[in-house]
Amino acid sequence: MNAPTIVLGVIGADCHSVGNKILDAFFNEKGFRVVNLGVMVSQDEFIDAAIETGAAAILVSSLYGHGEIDCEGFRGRCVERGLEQIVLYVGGNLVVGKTPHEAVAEKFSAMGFDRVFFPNDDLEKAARLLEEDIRARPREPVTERPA
Amino acid sequence: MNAPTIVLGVIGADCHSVGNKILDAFFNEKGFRVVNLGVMVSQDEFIDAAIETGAAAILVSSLYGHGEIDCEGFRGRCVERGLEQIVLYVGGNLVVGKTPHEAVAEKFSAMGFDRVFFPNDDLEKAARLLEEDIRARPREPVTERPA
Amino acid sequence: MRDKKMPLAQLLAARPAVLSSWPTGAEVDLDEAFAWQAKIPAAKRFSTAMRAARDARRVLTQPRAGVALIDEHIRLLKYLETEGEADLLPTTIDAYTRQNRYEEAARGIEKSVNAGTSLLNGFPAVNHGVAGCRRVTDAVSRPVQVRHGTPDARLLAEITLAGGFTSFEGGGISYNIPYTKNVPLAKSLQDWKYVDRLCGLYEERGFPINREPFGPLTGTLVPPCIGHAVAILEGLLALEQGVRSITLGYGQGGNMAQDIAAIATLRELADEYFQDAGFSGYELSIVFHQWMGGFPEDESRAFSIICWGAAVAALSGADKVIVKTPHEAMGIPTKEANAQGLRASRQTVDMLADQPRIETPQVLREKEIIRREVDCLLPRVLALGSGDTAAGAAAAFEAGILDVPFAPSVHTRGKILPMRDNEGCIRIFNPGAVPLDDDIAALHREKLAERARAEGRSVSFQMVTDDIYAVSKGRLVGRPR
Amino acid sequence: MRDKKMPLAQLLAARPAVLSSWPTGAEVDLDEAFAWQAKIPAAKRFSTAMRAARDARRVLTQPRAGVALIDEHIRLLKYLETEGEADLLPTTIDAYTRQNRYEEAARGIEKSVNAGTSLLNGFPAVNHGVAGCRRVTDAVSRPVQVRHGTPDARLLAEITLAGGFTSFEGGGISYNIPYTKNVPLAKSLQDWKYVDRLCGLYEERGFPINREPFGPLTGTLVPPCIGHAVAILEGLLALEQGVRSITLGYGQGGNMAQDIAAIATLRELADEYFQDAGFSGYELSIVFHQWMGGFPEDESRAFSIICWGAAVAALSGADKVIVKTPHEAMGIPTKEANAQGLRASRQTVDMLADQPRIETPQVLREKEIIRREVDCLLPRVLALGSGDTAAGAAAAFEAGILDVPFAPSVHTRGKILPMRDNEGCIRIFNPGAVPLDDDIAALHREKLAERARAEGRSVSFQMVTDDIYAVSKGRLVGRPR
Ligand code: B12
Ligand code: B12
Repeated sequence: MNAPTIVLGVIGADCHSVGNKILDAFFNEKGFRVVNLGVMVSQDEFIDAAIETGAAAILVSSLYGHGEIDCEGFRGRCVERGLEQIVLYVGGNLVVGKTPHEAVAEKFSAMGFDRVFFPNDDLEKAARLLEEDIRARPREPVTERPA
Repeated sequence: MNAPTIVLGVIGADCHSVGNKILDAFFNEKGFRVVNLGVMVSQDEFIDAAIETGAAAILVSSLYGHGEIDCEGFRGRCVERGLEQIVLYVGGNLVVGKTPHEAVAEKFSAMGFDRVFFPNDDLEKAARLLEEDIRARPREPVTERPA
Repeated sequence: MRDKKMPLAQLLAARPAVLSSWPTGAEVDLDEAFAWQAKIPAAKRFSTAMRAARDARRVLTQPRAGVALIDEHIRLLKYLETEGEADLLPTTIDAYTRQNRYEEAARGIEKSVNAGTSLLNGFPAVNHGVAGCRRVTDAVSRPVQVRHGTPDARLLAEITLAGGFTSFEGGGISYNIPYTKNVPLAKSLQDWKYVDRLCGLYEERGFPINREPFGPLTGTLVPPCIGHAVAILEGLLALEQGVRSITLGYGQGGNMAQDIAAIATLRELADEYFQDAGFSGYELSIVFHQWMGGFPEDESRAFSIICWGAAVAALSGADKVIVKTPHEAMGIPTKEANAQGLRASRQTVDMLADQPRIETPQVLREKEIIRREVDCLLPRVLALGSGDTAAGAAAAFEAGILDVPFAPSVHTRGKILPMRDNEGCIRIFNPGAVPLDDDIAALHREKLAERARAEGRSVSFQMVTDDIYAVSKGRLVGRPR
Repeated sequence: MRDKKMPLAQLLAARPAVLSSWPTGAEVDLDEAFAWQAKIPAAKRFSTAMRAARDARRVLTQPRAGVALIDEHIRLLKYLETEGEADLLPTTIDAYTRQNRYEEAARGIEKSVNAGTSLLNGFPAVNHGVAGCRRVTDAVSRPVQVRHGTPDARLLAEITLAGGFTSFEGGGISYNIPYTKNVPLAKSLQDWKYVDRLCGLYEERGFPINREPFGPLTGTLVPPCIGHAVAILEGLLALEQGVRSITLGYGQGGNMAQDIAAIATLRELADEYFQDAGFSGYELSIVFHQWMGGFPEDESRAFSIICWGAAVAALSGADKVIVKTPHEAMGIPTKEANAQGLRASRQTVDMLADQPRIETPQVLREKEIIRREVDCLLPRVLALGSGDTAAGAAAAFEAGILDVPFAPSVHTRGKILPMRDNEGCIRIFNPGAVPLDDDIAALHREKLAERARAEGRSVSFQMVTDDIYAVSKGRLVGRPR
């Protein structure tokens, strides 16, 4: 597969930049074209960048605990703006407080994220899944529809 | 009250001598006449010493976890040998494994011990209770009865 | 010494705009606030506690903690006071408030009420207002500090100081570079001048407010000289505005000798630079932050990191230790987990209280290195400002003379590349534009080459990644598998 | 060097009586046992693991653990291997077996079956017999050691070595004085000569059995010189009987410098005395026991003590650390609590693996003191025996030249009175008849006077009591309230 574009960023008012820099380097090395928006990215900034670059996936990070609030309605907003097919991943310390992974995964899956990752998940595996998920999705061109 | 005699020792195959030495020094200082049998004392050795010295109380320690087995039938044996009125205390790490204090206290009370102590219990308080309990018990002379 | 204090009139002129930026600002009345502060007993004043710790050579323990709702927050702090035996209490502010996004904070409060649990990662002090803050500071019996990460903390300071807090963390650099993306340094430095001046005003009136620049920065492989330079600059900026009680901080690096040397030099160098700048009569104390990088999920392993941090805090003679919790890798800790971290830390610092200080050849060497480095940086920074410390700091970051690794801000170059040497000391592989003397830069490279040889690989970015993950994977140095 | 090895014929002549002292003894057939040992892979042999650790400068972790029933015990060990990541496994023997009270052990097994939980404080290996032991050693994938406290361990050794264990803890002094009341030293030393000779026989046949004298003794304020003297004597006794893999132990005292010095001198002095006695070709390793005295009930505080112990083990360069658990003050740990202690310790020793060794002036001073002291004691002990090490040891205890504080045995004088100095080092207030040189004795007294002055009280027995309680109350030195 030739270099799919992915958009990377840390959502909301979240300043945790270390993991983001590592993800950037990692996915680059894995052959993705990485558009890294850094920290403190709003939903619309993610979507703008995805549309602009024709990205196949958006990888949202949230570390600081407000993930639940910040990610609300993300999938709907993608659909609204014409990104029906985009692969939507989220990862990090997604909720406030130590919570069983299953509960968190369920919550964010229900919110429309295709996959949910935790800090210690194997990135190699994430990259493999990402390739698969991108390959699996229907290949229509991404076009912006009136919101 | 003038120096009641108490018998002190660590029951069974238990070698923990540090607490025993401290109890010896402590109860001596509190004005008791302490007969310290040291470690690895059998039920009958406790009782022999109590009879011999006309002790008002027996203070049994068990640290190593076999307290439950070693103390079985102690009260009955005292009664058999004529020590109906003797004050019977037990303290230490009385059972195998971390167990709620209440459960342990209940078990040893049921076995006929007048009071049950734990490693962190206040010794000052124990000494006060001991004085009270000794004062409260009927003052017949202790005599050996045929077993 | 040129008096760099902001004229009172200027502060007063700036206040209305600040106070009107959110409705609760209207609750602040300075004279009433002073009257309130006057009623705070000495035992609850932060500066008094820090001085006493210093005099008694004790290490005080302090957690991080904050939840969305007032009653819940009070319960939390009281629990940490009784069950955690914390000497000092915090009120950690949520991340929306830190970005002045009070509307989102309000939504977080509402959602938390509905959810029956805190959905915010801290206490939204501005939204709760002066009265809300006073309920908190009143309810506890230890000194309480505002801990946050706010580039523009003017309103937060107004409300919390009036609300009875007696210490305020942060600074124009340390609460910008690691915490923001786009805020210009000149802006945050200006806003923090306001905060420092406000604290200085309380001090003038007889109500000392302890100020604590945030030492650990990104908490990730920060070389001591970078943290020290920023801490001392922010100390100077606070002193210039009339603050007298200053606590400078350092985040544990991991190598014991380097950490001990860092605490010692931070104290010594701060005194030297402060005195060179003409200051005296201030009260300086030092805070050691337990490991600020990534933690392992396993709580037993987390305890290990917590306790080793507490041990080095004690061995280095810090005055205060900021305590992590066994939940660190997972999320905001429960009050129970927080108290666990506190008690483990207390046992360690108390058990080590009688150990003599450690002065090994390694410690002496690291002290010398840190001194040399700071002396490469700070005089240049100060010179750049020609008398204006803040301007010097901003220009230094602009020029890359100061640079913080792994930071989110676009206002640091992010060219400096640190990694661990073979003994776990944090070294600088690539200083970027940070002007280290040649011999020092060479020493760093040599130390890293030594590690590379030991590992049979060449010095590479992979080493940095390995080092970032190392502690959470149970090591200090990120060795190849 | 005079060959002090017990003639094989003598051992063989003594065996029938030993083996017939409990029915399971009949299961032991030496040739069959050698054949069984021959099948043990190198990765499961204790001596190999200890040598590898020493070569790689790693600190291995090992728990204590034992329960009444075989299947439960196997589950426990497997759990500690996987969830605890223990490098080495134990099988801790119950206290009835230690006193050769196999009938009571049998009752304990029965009661445990009925109760559905272990009512014994260890694994009754003799009752379970050779086959039972083999099920255990077979089921796990790490080396397993017998850990106990048995003055007459002849039958236990016969059964467990035939049962596939590759290391055996204890010695004629260290498993007598702290563990018994009335057993004469001459008796336990004679019985341990049998054990050592049996281990030596396995060694001769090519199946090294690691031997580990029990270093900590009563675990309570034991001055390093006392522990070292006993450890080295027992090392000599084992070497004399043909043992080659020796691990000498030391229980953490609490002052870092003294602990580091103790580990260093134990290694150095053992080598010197062993070589003086004409031995070579042995493999010496050192084990550090995390704090062996009273623990606090609070598990967070227990973690602190565990981690500080692990840290000092790493900083001192020990080869193995014996790990405590957060349940220590409360009772035999669950497997979960045991694994917690192991993981916390592993994180610490691994995180500190790259720290350089610490050689402060205090460490050097303590090393010198310990060396001087051991040299006051051991030559006298050896001289007393005129060539018979065991006789020397027994005579030394008889004469009070060796004396263990707080011990239960009537065969130590118990006149030596240790307490902590102002920095927490264990000193000797009253040496009893222990022949310390005058200048050394004076140094101890001076150090204690220094503490007394600091505390504004005179040196007294109250200090000892305070010191015994101190760690469980959150301090090292038992200061007055
Ligand atoms: C370092 C750190 C900081 C530094 C950050 C510096 C910086 N600018 O980066 C500082 C000190 C500034 C900081 C500040 C704060 N922090 Co912080 N911080 C940490 C800490 C210790 C390590 C984070 C880190 O760098 N890890 C190393 C990197 C490599 O790992 P990572 O970030 O997890 O990222 C990896 C994975 O998560 C994964 N991943 C992430 N996203 C995605 C997405 C996809 C699709 C995939 C596949 C994978 C993936 O891959 C990444 C690379 O391996 C963590 C706790 C921990 N993890 O131990 C807390 C933590 C994240 N912080 C936390 C909090 C709350 C804050 C603060 C709000 C302060 C506070 N209340 O305590 C502020 C944030 C303010 C703000 N505006 O954001 C909480 C979050 C709580 C929660 N979720 O319930 C944590 C968990 C600590 C805690 N237990 O309380 N923090
Ligand atoms: C030191 C120690 C040892 C030393 C003892 C040296 C010696 N000869 O004294 C050594 C290393 C030899 C040892 C050996 C063993 N020990 Co040990 N030992 C300890 C330890 C760490 C401290 C005990 C101590 O000295 N405390 C200080 C003194 C001052 O306190 P104390 O003993 O509790 O006594 C006080 C109170 O209990 C109270 N008290 C006691 N009795 C009474 C009675 C009355 C009436 C009153 C009012 C008060 C009272 O007052 C005393 C003075 O303050 C404890 C754990 C702990 N507490 O932290 C384990 C512990 C007691 N040992 C334990 C065990 C199991 C053993 C062994 C069987 C080995 C093993 N399987 O691990 C062997 C025992 C063999 C035998 N035959 O007895 C277990 C007991 C487990 C249980 N009950 O479930 C403990 C709790 C550790 C554990 N968690 O596993 N041990």
